[in-house]
Amino acid sequence: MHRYFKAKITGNTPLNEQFRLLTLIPLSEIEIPSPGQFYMLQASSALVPLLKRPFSIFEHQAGTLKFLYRIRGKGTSCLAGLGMDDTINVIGPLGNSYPEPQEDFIAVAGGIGIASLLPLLSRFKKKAYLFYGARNSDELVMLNEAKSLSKEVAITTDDGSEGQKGLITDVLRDFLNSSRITYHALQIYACGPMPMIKELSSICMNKGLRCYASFEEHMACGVGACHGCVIKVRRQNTEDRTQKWIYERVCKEGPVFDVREIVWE
Amino acid sequence: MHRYFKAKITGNTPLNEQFRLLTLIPLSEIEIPSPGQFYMLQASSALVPLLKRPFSIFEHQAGTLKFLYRIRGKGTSCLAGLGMDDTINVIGPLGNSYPEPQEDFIAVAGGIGIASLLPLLSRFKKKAYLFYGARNSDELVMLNEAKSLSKEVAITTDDGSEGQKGLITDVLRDFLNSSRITYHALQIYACGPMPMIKELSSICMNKGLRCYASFEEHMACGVGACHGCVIKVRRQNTEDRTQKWIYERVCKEGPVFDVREIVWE
Amino acid sequence: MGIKRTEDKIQKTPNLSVNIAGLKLKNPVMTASGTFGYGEEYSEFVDLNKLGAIVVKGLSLIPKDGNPTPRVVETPAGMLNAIGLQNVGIKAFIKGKLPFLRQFQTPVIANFFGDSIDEYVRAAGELSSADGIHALEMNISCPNKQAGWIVFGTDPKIMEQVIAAVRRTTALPLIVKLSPNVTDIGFMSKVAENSGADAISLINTITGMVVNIKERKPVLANITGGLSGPAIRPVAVRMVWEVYKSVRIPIIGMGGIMTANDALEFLIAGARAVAVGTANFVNPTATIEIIQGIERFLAEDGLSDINEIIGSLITGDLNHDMP
Amino acid sequence: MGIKRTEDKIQKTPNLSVNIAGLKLKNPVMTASGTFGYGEEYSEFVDLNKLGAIVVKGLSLIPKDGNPTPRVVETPAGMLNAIGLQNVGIKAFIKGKLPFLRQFQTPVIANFFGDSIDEYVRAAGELSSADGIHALEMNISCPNKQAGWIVFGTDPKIMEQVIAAVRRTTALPLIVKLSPNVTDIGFMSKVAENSGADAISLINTITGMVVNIKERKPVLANITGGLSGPAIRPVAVRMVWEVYKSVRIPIIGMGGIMTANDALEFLIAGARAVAVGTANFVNPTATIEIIQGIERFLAEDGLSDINEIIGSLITGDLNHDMP
Ligand SMILES: Cc1cc2nc3c(=O)[nH]c(=O)nc-3n(C[C@H](O)[C@H](O)[C@H](O)COP(=O)(O)OP(=O)(O)OC[C@H]3O[C@@H](n4cnc5c(N)ncnc54)[C@H](O)[C@@H]3O)c2cc1C
Ligand SMILES: Cc1cc2nc3c(=O)[nH]c(=O)nc-3n(C[C@H](O)[C@H](O)[C@H](O)COP(=O)(O)OP(=O)(O)OC[C@H]3O[C@@H](n4cnc5c(N)ncnc54)[C@H](O)[C@@H]3O)c2cc1C
Ligand SMILES: Cc1cc2nc3c(=O)[nH]c(=O)nc-3n(C[C@H](O)[C@H](O)[C@H](O)COP(=O)(O)O)c2cc1C
Ligand SMILES: Cc1cc2nc3c(=O)[nH]c(=O)nc-3n(C[C@H](O)[C@H](O)[C@H](O)COP(=O)(O)O)c2cc1C
Ligand code: FES
Ligand code: FES
Repeated sequence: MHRYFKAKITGNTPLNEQFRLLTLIPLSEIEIPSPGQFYMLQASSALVPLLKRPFSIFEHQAGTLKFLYRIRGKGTSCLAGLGMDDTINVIGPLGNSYPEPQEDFIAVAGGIGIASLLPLLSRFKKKAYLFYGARNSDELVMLNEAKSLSKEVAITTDDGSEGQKGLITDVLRDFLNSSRITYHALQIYACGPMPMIKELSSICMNKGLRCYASFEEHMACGVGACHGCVIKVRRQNTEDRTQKWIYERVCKEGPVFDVREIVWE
Repeated sequence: MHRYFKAKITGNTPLNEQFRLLTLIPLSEIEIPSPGQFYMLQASSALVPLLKRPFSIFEHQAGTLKFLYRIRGKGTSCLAGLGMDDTINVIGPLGNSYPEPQEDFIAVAGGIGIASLLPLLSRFKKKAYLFYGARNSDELVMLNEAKSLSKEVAITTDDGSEGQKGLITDVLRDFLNSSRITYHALQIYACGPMPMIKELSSICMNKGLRCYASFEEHMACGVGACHGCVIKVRRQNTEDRTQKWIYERVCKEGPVFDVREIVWE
Repeated sequence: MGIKRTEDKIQKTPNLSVNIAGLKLKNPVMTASGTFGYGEEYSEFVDLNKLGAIVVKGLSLIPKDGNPTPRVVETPAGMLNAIGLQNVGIKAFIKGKLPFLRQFQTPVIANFFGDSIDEYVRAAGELSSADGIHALEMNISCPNKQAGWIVFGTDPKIMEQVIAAVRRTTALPLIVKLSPNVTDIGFMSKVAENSGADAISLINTITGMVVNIKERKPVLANITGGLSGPAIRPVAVRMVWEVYKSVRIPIIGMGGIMTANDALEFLIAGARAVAVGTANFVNPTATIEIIQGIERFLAEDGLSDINEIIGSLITGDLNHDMP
Repeated sequence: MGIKRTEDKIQKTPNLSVNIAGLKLKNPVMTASGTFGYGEEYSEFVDLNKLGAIVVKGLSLIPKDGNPTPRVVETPAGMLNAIGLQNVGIKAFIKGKLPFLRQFQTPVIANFFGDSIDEYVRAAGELSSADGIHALEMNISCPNKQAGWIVFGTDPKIMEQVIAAVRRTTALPLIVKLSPNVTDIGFMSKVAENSGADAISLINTITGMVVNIKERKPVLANITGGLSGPAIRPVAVRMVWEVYKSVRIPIIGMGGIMTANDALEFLIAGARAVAVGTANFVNPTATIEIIQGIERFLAEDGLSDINEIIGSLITGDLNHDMP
């Protein structure tokens, strides 16, 4: 049972122009991942791109690992070029995971952020109020799966091509302001672009809600060794009990943090 | 009609463990190559390997270019990894070519050197006494083609697994020493490892024969710009008519040189 | 320097021309010395009239044979070369190569070197009197035979002497090409400026070595060679930025430029022009694609003039934190 | 040193152990500081008992927060880092990290730094009195706050002072880790040797920069960072060879080692041991594969002892030809 293993690609399916679903079959016994954890995937056997890239576990089932990814730069382009039966090296599962939700919960996904949240929806079926925002209807990937796993789903797109036009955080705010549900017991789980998380953080501050978000940083090692991937986190000083910030590693202490701990710049 | 063009791979067939036959369809109109010329082939679209690699034209026919290559290091391994419908950039045809043989001629191929000589055999059918040496029978690639295009064929292998056991230059020497043919009018065309060419050179010196050999050097540009690929060549000084050596470019003034001109170290 | 963005969609193509020490280039993309021969070698692949400038292979007073082979070897995302500055010599260049280049509207920059101050001065003199040479680029990454074979460009005093001497010899724009194999490139560029350079070009190659482990021998016959190509680009961009902070004269940046985006890194960091070297070997039409790519970038960003992005790097205050 | 080849097929496995300043390593492969955390992070991937030595992340007297992010960015066949030497501080290291490392039979080398001579000396003192540290590696690629933030390792005088001061403080083997950002690495290694270093390690990273062209900003928050990985290997091998010609103390070579063949280049060029850095990120079991690969190479070459290949590079006479 190793966290460094070879895996065979058995699927690398385009979902739209930029999103792909990668299916891997590990060639040795692996650890079982929890929702929120991630893997470092090798994108090429050449020296360019050199470093592995981090991707959240999207699905683990019957000995296969699935990842949902968006083509952004060199690494993901290379990954997209890999074909059936190619073999890549993988490290994982890495990092912490989303804490277990108490009863129902709110999930907020921005774009590819759905990749990280879907395993949570899947483990706690029909418990989530899902808020899912994307650029356009085409980029609302895995919508049917998400709907079938959630209690309720609210959708926004930047261009209004599906759901409401606008920001998903605005819809969430309205939802919380509506007296339809008592939300105080609901924890929020989020993954998406930084501005979305930041906005969420201020909403939660306002409403006194607890929110766990998955963060991203450039990573080199993924295992806590290089200190490349840090984030400013408020911590109690154990000696004099004062508050101070320290840099914690997204790959090790994260990627999931309680947003109240994050020091926003 | 350009010497820099894209080409689609339509075949990359293993002939044995290390030898492959690459078939390209140029995606634009190209110049027609002559026997002895070469092309710079891109091995990867990544930055590693960076430089193109030189390969002799093996066959040009009906709009396709064929190359016979041996897997040696990074570049050729990468090339071997390319598949159907991959597209690569190509520069060529480059360099000079074998001068036209007068009537019958002798061709001496060492291993993969057959790649460079076969187009000559093919253009001047049944005119060649071919001397073809290789490590073993497995590496005597394209033997049937070579036989059908030559007047006579002598074979050696290092391990005796086909033809005579030993060096092809020894067999050539015996052939020349035998009074069976008047060889003085025969020109020799050669491509193979350096020690073979050097030995040939001394045989030709002895017998007063003219020998044109194709040379190899590490190349960066292939077009005469970098001066990376030079070889020491004897040249007449045009001013004072003395002999001196100069470095000439294998990619531009070569790859084919009259071996009498070469300054051996 | 702020970034101006023109409000409306740009109708006309952006201005790409830049001025290097009085020399007007139609665009900021030139060839790097030693990688483009004497222009002729690539003229079937590239319309030489489209280039910002052509920098020819390094020239010396007396023709040079160069080093034994192997002279080149590939390294990860780069290559080492130890050509040994083989060249036909200035006389033969002027007689045999320059007439071809005079056919084009593109400025010709003659890169040259010597192994003594005297040789530099005489080389600069001969080149300056030739018709069709628009600027000189002095390669100072060569050992000085009069000073224990110390490389000119690594010793500030020797460097000052040789630049000042050449400066007195020529009225042509004088570009000094710096060696990256120094502790403080900003300081060296200042020395060059103070000694009379009209412009700085950098970086030349970084010295490196590859070992053939089976034979226990260096792969290159010359033992060491100069590293070029994408591998060195981050070092080159950093050095251009350091020089930009140190001098007022224009900078020509190079080192691992393969694409327009790479070239733009140098321009933003402070280079007024760039040179394309190793990339020519990989893609003979690289220079043209880079020019087109820069133009496209400007248009897409709504910029009307390349000069708006030169030195436009936004940095906060420098801190002295540990690297 | 000639290459001895044992005639008959080798029965027993070749000796891999080397001696660095009195420290016996079971094999010449160690980890490079800052790329292997405090050992623990990779202990599930690598049997730490199999390593030649463990070099831990750079330590300072006072814990350091490090730089803002982004701290890392990939470059062609390499990466830049500007971690800013974030570390828990020597006290916390000794209390919290060292006990774990003491479980293993592998020597622990503590890499440390300071921003003043005083801080270096006190750091060396604290580390020397701890149980389970077998050697010190001094990182001198840090700016000196008492001397205008000049990097210790780029100024021979300051370098001499800080090494000599640390030398007086510790009885442990003292490895000085050189900065490659200098004009003459051979000279700098000589200064380190004369100042009391027991061994030299090199190279540290080469300063570089990547620009985000859309935002006109450096990608790294720290503007510049240190280039590591295969891209720099030719430079590192060359520098190891230059140092090998300059000093008599042992050399630990590093810079872009990914495979056993890469490591062998360094050993042949004169390194008595090697360190593996960036490769750990790419392949967490790289160190072990390199050890196995070196052993296989020796066996296949019929060599019985790693020491036979150290410094075995065959070079003809050096000439002073132009590069
Ligand atoms: C814990 C974690 C989980 C992630 N999960 C997913 C996922 O499930 N699906 C998905 O599509 N993406 C995910 N990402 C983002 C993904 O890692 C980046 O998109 C990818 O690394 C970009 O690589 P590239 O070479 O294509 O882009 P590059 O050309 O390298 O850069 C494009 C942009 O990607 C970002 N980036 C570059 N390198 C890294 C790196 N090493 N780590 C993080 N970001 C980087 C930078 O913002 C950069 O500007 C995750 C990131 C983290 C940290
Ligand atoms: C004019 C010419 C025609 C050739 N024709 C053929 C052919 O038809 N079929 C064939 O199999 N091979 C041919 N070669 C040899 C072929 O180019 C090399 O085998 C190939 O470049 C090796 O690349 P690599 O990356 O696999 O090897 P590397 O890992 O780079 O090195 C392996 C060995 O290949 C040689 N080599 C490396 N780079 C070059 C280079 N740029 N130029 C020349 N040699 C190099 C060196 O001796 C090196 O030790 C020809 C070479 C030349 C110069
Ligand atoms: C094969 C080769 C030959 C070179 N010859 C010269 C030269 O004669 N004079 C010179 O100043 N620089 C010379 N250089 C250095 C280049 O001009 C350039 O500074 C360097 O290669 C970095 O740019 P690049 O990475 O784009 O190649 C040469 C470089 C190469 C690769
Ligand atoms: C992320 C990172 C952190 C590093 N931290 C240190 C350090 O704390 N102290 C030090 O002396 N060198 C440090 N280095 C330099 C390495 O130890 C090594 O010298 C360099 O990376 C070259 O080796 P490589 O190419 O194998 O990585 C660091 C390198 C990297 C990539
Ligand atoms: S990526 Fe290296 S510590 Fe997180
Ligand atoms: S390979 Fe560049 S001149 Fe021949």
